[in-house]
Amino acid sequence: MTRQFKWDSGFGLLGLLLLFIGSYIGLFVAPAERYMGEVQRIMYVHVPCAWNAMLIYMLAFIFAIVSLWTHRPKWDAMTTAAAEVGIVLNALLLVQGSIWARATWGVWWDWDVRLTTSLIMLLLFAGVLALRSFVHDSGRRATWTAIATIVAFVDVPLVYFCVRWWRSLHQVQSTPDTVAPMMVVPLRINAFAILFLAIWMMAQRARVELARGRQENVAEPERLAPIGGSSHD
Amino acid sequence: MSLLSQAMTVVRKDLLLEWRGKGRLISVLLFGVVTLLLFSFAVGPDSTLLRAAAGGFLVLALLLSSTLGLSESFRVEQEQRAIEGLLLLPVDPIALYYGKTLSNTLFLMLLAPVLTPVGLILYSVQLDLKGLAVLLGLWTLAAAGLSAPGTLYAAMTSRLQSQDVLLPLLLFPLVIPVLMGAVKSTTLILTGDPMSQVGSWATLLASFAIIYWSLCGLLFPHAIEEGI
Amino acid sequence: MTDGVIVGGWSYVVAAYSITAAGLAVYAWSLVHRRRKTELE
Amino acid sequence: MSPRAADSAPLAVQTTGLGKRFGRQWALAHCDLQVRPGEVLLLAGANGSGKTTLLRLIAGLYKPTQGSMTIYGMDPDQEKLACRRTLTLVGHDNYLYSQLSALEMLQVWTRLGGLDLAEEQAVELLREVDLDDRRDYPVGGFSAGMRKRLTLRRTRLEKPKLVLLDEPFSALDAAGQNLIEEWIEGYRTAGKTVVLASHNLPRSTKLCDRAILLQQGQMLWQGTGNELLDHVGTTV
Repeated sequence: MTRQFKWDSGFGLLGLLLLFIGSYIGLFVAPAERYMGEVQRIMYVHVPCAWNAMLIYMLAFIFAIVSLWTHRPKWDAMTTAAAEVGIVLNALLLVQGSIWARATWGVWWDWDVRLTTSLIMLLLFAGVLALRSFVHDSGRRATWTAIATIVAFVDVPLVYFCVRWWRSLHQVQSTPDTVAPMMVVPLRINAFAILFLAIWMMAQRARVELARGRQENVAEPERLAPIGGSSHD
Repeated sequence: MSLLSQAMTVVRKDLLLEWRGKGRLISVLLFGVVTLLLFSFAVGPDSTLLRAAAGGFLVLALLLSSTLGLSESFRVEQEQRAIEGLLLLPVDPIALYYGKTLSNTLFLMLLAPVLTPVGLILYSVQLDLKGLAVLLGLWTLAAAGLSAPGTLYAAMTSRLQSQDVLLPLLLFPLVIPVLMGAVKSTTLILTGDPMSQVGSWATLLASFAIIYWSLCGLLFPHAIEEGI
Repeated sequence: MTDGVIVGGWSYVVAAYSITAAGLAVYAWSLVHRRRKTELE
Repeated sequence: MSPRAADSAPLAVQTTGLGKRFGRQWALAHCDLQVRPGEVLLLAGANGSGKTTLLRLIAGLYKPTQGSMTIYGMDPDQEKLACRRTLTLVGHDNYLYSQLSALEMLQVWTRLGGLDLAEEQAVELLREVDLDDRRDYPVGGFSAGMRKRLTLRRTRLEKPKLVLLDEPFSALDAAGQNLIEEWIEGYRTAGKTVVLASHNLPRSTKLCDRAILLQQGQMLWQGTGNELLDHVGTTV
C-alpha cells in the first residue's frame, strides 16, 4: 500500500488542532462557573465525548443494518470500527464522569441517569466485540456482529428510561447551565474536534479490519486438470 | 397457520424433552434455591434488611438460573445436531425461533412457583393471594422478556467453545431493564405499593418483551442462515 | 452537594484532561500499530 | 411443478463455478456439477476432498463463497423452503434427541415437515428398519447402527425428489448396508435423484450410474462406477 496523504489524515490533523484550541479556550480563556468553579472545565471534554459516543453508536447501528442487508465486508468493517471507537469514547466518558462525581459530590460513582446508562452501554457493546472475537468464519462473524449490534443499540433507550424511573425517588442532579458565551465556544469546538478524531479512528480501524479480511481472502486455487475418465455427456 | 402449528410442534417437543429430562429442570431449580440461600448469607441475619432486598434477590435468582436453562435448551439441540435435522426440513426459521422462545419462557415460568415460596419463607415476607397472583403475572412478563434475546443469543453461542462465559456477558447487560422492572415491581408488591407504581413497571416489562420478541424474530433467520 | 462555590479543583480538571488525552493517544497508537502489522503481513 | 419429460426437465442439481472457503482454506473450488434427474451419482474421494462440503452446499446448510447453483431449476436463495421440500440430506450426525422415543422422533420430523402421519404408518415405517419393537424406547439407548437406521428413515417420510446421503453405509452392519442398497435401488425405480458420498467403494460403485472423484476440493475425474474402481485401483 502506498503511503500517500489520505482524506482521513486530514480529519485526524484537523481534529487534533481543534482539540488543542478548544481545550485551551476551555482551560484558560473561559471563565470559571459560578458554583462549580474550575471543576466545571471538565465539561468541555466530557460533554463532547458523550455526544460523540452516542452519535457513533448510532452509526454502528446504521452500519450494522446495512451490513446485514448487503453482506459486504466493507460495512462489517465499519460496524466493528464504529463499535470499537464508541467503546473508547464511552470509557473516557466514564472516567471523566467519575472524576466529575468525585469533585462535585465527593464520591467516585453516583447512580446518575446518564452515568449509569453509559456504563451499561459500554458493557453492551463490549459484549458485541467479545462475541465477534469468538467467531472464526468471516461470513458468520459479520452477520453475528451486525445482529448483536442491532440488539444492543435498541436496548439503549430502554435502559435510559428504566434508569430514570429507577432513580425517580432520588433528586435529580443538576448540571451546570452554560450561559456565558465563552463556555459555549470551547464546548462546540471540542465536539467537532472529537468527532473529527473519531472519524479518523474509525477509518483506521475499518482499514485494519478490511486488511485482515483481505488476508483471509485467499484466491481460489488453480483449476486442476481433469485426469481422464469418461464423459457421459 | 402452518407457522403457528410448526412453532407449537417445537414447543411440544421441548416440553416433552423437559419432562423426560426432569433432572435438568430440578438441577436448575436447586441452583435457584441455592442462590436464594447464598444471598441471605451475604446480607446476614438482619431480617429487616433481608425483607427489603427480598424482591431483588428473587429476581436475581431467576436471572442466574435463566442462563443455565437457556444454554441447556440448546445443548440438547447440539448434542446430536438435532437442530440441523430440523433446519433441513421445510420449516420456517421464524417458527423455530418462536417455538424455542415460547418453550424457554414456559421453562422460566416453571421456576417461579418454586422459587417464590422459598424466597418468601427464607426472607420472612408475608404475601396474600392477590399479591401472589400479581407477582406471577409480572414474572410471566419478565420471563418473556428474558427469553426473547436469551434464545437468540443461546442459539448463536451454542456452538462456540466459550458459551458459558459469552451468554451471560451478552445477556446480562441487555436485560437490565427487565431486571430493574422486575426487581422494583416485586419489591413494591412485597413491601407495599402506596403510590401504585407497579402498573408502570409492568408496562416497561411488557414493552421490553414486545420489542425483543419482534426484533429477535426478525433477526433469527439471518443468524442461522449458515446453520447453527 | 455543597452549598457554596467549589474552590480549587484544578487537580480534578488536570486529571480529567490528561486521562482523556492519554486514552485517545494510546488508542490512536494502537490503531497505527495494528495497521502497520496488517500491512506488513 | 416439474415436467416429467426427461429432456426438457431441468437438471436436478446444476452448479456453476461453485466454491467454498473456510477461513483461508478452500474446501471446494471450481465445481461445475450437473446431476440429471433420476440418476444415482457417487461422490468419491479421500477425507477432506470436499464431498461433505459439496453435499452441504447443495442442501443449503452452507452459503457458497463463489459460484451459483440451481436445484430442479430453483434458486435456493429465492426459494429456500421449496428447495428444502425438494431435497433431504442425511449427514454424519444423527439429528436425534436422546430422550425422545423412536416413534416420537418420527412424529416430530413429519409434523415439522408438514406431513400427517398416522401412528400405524409410523410403526410400519419403523418396522422396515427393524425398530418397531423399540418404538417406545428413548433413542439415547440405541446402538450406533440403530440410530443411523432411524435417521435414514427421514429420506422416506419426507418424500423428496433429491436424496443426499453422506456416508450412508458407515456404522451399519452388513444387513443394514444391504437395506440401504435396497432403498437406493428403490429411489432409482421411483425416479428420484440420489447423490451419495461414500468411502465404501465396493458397494457404492455397484449402485451408482455415474461416479465423480474429488481431490483437494475439485472434481478431477468422472466415469462409471466400474471405471472408478479401475482408476482408483491403479492410482491410489
